[in-house]
Amino acid sequence: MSAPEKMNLQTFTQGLWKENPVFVMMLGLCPVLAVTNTAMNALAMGLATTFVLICSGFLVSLLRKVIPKQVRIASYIIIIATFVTMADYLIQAISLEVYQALGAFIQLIVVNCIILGRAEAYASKNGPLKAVVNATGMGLGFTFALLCLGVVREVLGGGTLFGMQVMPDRFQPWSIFVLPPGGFFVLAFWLMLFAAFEERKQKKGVTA
Amino acid sequence: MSDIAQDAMELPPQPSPFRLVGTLGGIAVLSGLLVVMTYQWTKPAIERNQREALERAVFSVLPGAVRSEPVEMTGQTVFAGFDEADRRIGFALESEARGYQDLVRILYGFDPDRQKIIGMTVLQSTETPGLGDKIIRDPAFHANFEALDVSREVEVVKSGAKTEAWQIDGISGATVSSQAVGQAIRRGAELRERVLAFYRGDQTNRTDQTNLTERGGQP
Amino acid sequence: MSDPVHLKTSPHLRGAHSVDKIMRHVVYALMPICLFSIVQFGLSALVLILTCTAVCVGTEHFACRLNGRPTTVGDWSAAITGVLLGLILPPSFPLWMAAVASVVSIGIGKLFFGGLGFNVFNPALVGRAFAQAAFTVPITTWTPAMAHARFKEFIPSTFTFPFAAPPDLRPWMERLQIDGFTGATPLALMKFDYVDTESAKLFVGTVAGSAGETSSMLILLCGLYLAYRKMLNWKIVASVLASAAVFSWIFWVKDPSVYPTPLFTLTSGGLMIGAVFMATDMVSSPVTPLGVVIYGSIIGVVTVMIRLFGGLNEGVMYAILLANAATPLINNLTQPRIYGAVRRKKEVKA
Amino acid sequence: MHLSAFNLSQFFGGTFSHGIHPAENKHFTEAKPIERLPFPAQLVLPLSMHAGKPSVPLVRKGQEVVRGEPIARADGFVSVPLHAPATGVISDIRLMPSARGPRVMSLILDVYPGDPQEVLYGAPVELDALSPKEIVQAVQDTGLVGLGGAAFPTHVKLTVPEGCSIDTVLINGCECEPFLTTDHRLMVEQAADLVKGTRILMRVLGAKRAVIGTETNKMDAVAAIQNVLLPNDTVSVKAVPTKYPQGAEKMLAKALVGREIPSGTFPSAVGLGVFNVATTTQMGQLMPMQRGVIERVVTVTGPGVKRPGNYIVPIGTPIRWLLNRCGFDGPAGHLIMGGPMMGGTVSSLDTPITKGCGGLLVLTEHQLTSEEQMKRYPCISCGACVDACPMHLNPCELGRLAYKGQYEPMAERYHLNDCFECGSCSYVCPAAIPLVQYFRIAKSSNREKVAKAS
Amino acid sequence: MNPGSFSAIFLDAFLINNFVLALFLGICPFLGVSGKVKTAGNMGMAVTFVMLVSSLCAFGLNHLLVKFELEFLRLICFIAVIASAVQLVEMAIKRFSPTLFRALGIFLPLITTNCAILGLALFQTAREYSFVQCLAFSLGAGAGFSLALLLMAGLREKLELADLPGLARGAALSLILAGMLSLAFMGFAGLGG
Repeated sequence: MSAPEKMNLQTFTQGLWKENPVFVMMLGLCPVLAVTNTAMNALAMGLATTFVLICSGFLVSLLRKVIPKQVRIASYIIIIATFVTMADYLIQAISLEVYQALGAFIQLIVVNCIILGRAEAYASKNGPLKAVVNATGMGLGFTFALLCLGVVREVLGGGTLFGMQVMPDRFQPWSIFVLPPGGFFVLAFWLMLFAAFEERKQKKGVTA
Repeated sequence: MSDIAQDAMELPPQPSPFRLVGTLGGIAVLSGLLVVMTYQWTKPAIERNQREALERAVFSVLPGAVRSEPVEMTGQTVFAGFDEADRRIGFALESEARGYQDLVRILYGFDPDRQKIIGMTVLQSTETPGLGDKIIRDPAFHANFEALDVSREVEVVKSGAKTEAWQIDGISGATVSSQAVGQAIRRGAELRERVLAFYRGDQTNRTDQTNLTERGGQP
Repeated sequence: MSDPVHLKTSPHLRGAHSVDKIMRHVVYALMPICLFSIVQFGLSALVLILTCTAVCVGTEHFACRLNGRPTTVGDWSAAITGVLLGLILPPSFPLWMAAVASVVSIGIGKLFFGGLGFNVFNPALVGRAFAQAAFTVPITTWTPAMAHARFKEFIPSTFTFPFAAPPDLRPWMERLQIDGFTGATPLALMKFDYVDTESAKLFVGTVAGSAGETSSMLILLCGLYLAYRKMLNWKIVASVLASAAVFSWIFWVKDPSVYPTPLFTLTSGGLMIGAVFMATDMVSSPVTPLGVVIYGSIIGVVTVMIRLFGGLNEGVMYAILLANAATPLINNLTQPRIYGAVRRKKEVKA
Repeated sequence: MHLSAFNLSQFFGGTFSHGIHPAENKHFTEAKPIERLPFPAQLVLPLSMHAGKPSVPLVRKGQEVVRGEPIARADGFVSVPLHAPATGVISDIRLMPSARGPRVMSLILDVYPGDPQEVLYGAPVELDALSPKEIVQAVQDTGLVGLGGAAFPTHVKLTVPEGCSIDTVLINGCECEPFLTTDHRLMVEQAADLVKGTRILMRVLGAKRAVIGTETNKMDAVAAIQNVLLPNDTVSVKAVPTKYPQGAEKMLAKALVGREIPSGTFPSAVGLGVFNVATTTQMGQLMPMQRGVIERVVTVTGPGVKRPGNYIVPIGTPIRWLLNRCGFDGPAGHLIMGGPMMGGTVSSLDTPITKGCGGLLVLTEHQLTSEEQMKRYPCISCGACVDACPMHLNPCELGRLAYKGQYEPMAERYHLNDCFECGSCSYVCPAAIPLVQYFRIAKSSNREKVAKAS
Repeated sequence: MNPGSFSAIFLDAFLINNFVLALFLGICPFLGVSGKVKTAGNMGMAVTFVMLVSSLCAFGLNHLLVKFELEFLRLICFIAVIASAVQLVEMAIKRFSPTLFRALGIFLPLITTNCAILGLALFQTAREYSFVQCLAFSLGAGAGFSLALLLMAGLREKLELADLPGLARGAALSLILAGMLSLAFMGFAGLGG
């Protein structure tokens, strides 16, 4: 990840799987738990975060030589807050319903450690193009994680997916999955699955 | 002590304070610019969305309404709804009460002529899915609000026990949520009084009403 | 004469109790309550209790096998969890949901934390709390006690197809000529309609409610047996009941028309079975002498608080879970003063 | 917060709080008078059968010794001399197995068969004429150590630390360990010597009164002692409710005079001197004659022996010989030196009876603990150990920490070092967790760490 | 109870809609700093204190923004206010109580990016709370956060001595525990209603 590295496919895929911000790095868990009670909310939240990631990554990378080291964190926060505010207005303009469902969590993207972390660790050391590609990967990885939770929670908790009925009529929804405890349980379940998967892969790698 | 040492280590390439402030200021200006631009650009769409959402809600509690306009009561805005013939159907009033989990905010249609509630919709609630959230769309529960007498205190009774016009049939198993709706309606009594007073004043003074209609054409 | 073969360190004597013996006796003590619940709610209660027990024991057994460890079913603790879970579910609860609750009890409530001895929450209550959050409607659907056909037919919802919603019980109840019964446990009647139920009825237990929670007299007797055998910490039971009684008495004195009598508080709902069999779960309760009193008081007070001022009409389950969560803190804060502890005051004087 | 401020336990039951009630099993021997056994052919005399420095031999290999003759001298203050328990010849000085395992340097004494075995050493002395300091020296010369089991040199206990003054002497006749009846029989049969010894102790320590404490299951001992007391005597006898571990000096102090010995200090810190009944009786017998400790009373008991009883045997008698005399010929059972709660198993039947050994207990295989009871379970936090621990520790938490090898927090936060390993917690534990063993390991591990650090 | 009253708002933020267990705010420190009861207690204190300060600052700031019709700058300003409030608090503590600083010091910078603090400011603005209501809200949220953190730390400390299966290590264990606490807190629903 050091500066002189060339851009390659890894720049993009890194955030999707190997350094997935949620499952591997355990960052930005507040929205992961709070707005994943439906797949729609999860998607919207993921996209909004991706938007902020890309834009702030781009701008930070552009300004990386201008900003003195002493004030970099403050500058980054201002930049991020700017784009979050923009995302906030954009979502409001696109769909009020989604906006109301996500509530204050859109504005809380500001304090999502993923974004500041990316700005500090990647965008401030790489060119704009690389920063954007990497941010896109990270954002999609985040969105993927959100969807993982959102889909499970919505299907089991309400029998629907993106608002459409997917379970048989007589299906008994398990409402715990749309309630707060369900969020914790589903995330724990995904983490365990992820850990088990990684462990198996490592074992295979050792034996092979 | 160690702080000083740390500071000393970070110090060497010290840029001038002007540059620091300058950069921050520049970024702030840039950010302000971006935000203001977005704000201006999205403003009409947001306002349209909000108006549409509000109208949808108002129309849903005032059956037959096609147009609404805000009426300023002291401290609170209510919405008057009009049908195709531009006759006033009633007023949409907002109220809230504590539910099972959080506040339950409702909007209900009030017909001052008959002193009845003619429709109700839940604006915001986080009631238990499958149980308390029946107040949002359970048709049997909503049937209570097609003609609910509010000339006297509204009462929530057990499911199926409604005998009087001022009673609300509760949802079995979701007593608290049903009670919250009833409570919200009871709370609105004072506002309804004011609407009534306004309405009576209105009846006697026709011109005032036309005035109001014209004013409320396009907010 | 050969040399001694055992090289052991002291002590060489052991007391009479062992873990499995304690657990077995708790199961014995639960048997009369099971019997009464079957008498009261009929076949459905029987299959409910059997299902929960079988699934709990089975889950424990297979999970141990999967991990390649010897099975721990022999310590009887899974059986207790199963029987208790069956007793605190409504008799009409669909069996598939009961099975889910049982798997959650043992799986998440116990084995996840390392099995017996490490479960920080009472497993049966974890299962029930999960069910309460997942299947809100079925778990608050109550059927009348002593329905006349209870030994001839099952409650229609008992054999609901797995993962399907249970059928509406109203037609069935109408056929049995019981009207408007849903939600009418004595607690619900009290909370929402301010209708009191005769204490005698509550004491004997011929009222609606969870399968095994209705008869406070029977539960108390079974608890007395366990306390007599020293297999149950009576201080916990006493402090739960005393704090609940005192706390509800305060409000009852203030306004007897709205708040229930202390006796009603003690005998209604799940307080008795909670205090005697759930709060006293050794693993998830404190060990220090002062700690158990604090723990019991938390349960009593929170239960009454939820019953009187909360959105629910019953709060024992949540109260016990919360107290379980606080147990490590309570233990930390109430370490016994050791014999001969050097007091700071003395040092200052000296 | 805590009720101990006004000591409720003094009102109810009149003893310390917590503790356990194991089956007493004293019926095997409690009614059997003390019986003298003949001499074995060979005695084994370890040079370190007391706490402190081993004594230094005064004899050579092949040297003849007479019963009662000093054969080893004390090496320093915390050490005691050793006296020949029988007339015979020192056949060897070599390493011999000890009860605890490690081999220790021992004198081997071949007893002359047919010798009258009279004690010729020692001369009557007027104790009242001696100063306390001289008495302390005299006590050391007798080789007297704590005969209750600790084997701590008695004269060291008689030297009161600077700044303390002792007002009360407690004589420990509780014998709370199941099975053992040595002290019980001594109190019944040798009450006069006991009281005599008590008065010597009071004089040395300058104490104004003495209390002989025993338990309510030994009321005949109370009667016997009261018989030899004067009216309005400064020595009194008191029976407290039977409970284990009443005989621990800290518990006894609480039970008899309601004083709590602060953590990390000795009874002298609260003006007490605590001595065992057997020690005191021996003192009463030996001091006026200036003789040394050469024999002691041992309870040989348990379902594994045919003729259980209380026997006077010379120090150094091999266990094998003693057990043979008492009719133990079955398969190797479970042999415990001392009581079942705190005594240790014996590594070899060739080890001898030492000064601190008050009992030999033979349990049969099935008597031990049945298979079902031995099954280990994880700790279920039942709190039985917390209710049992006489020191009011939290063995439950200690056990959990020990299980994970976190020994340091055990000492820092949970007072591990106040545990005196009475075994009450292990006794009551339904999960059969070897708590005391854990604690011993933890303590020694901590000690090693401290030693390494310094 | 009147939903706008001091006690109702306090109870709501404290138990019913607990910031951590129901609203998922401040999950990162909740999972990160709940290993030991002692640190959890200190962290709880620090968060409560910063919440109180920044909530009141945000209240005042919001008034100014509304007055000058600059609402679109709200987010940026809140962030700045919280960051400087944390800085000020840090300096003040360092100056006046070095012991307290040693206990809280390392947590204070962490708090700046704690969404519970910003969430508090945003929620109180959205709900249009008055000064007193803000006070109740921040105290309740802080107390709720501390309670959840302490319970969690106690449980985790206890489970450190357990034989956990391989699956239940690390974050998954904390999340399951949090889920259980969240389940238990559901019992408080509707309290005071």
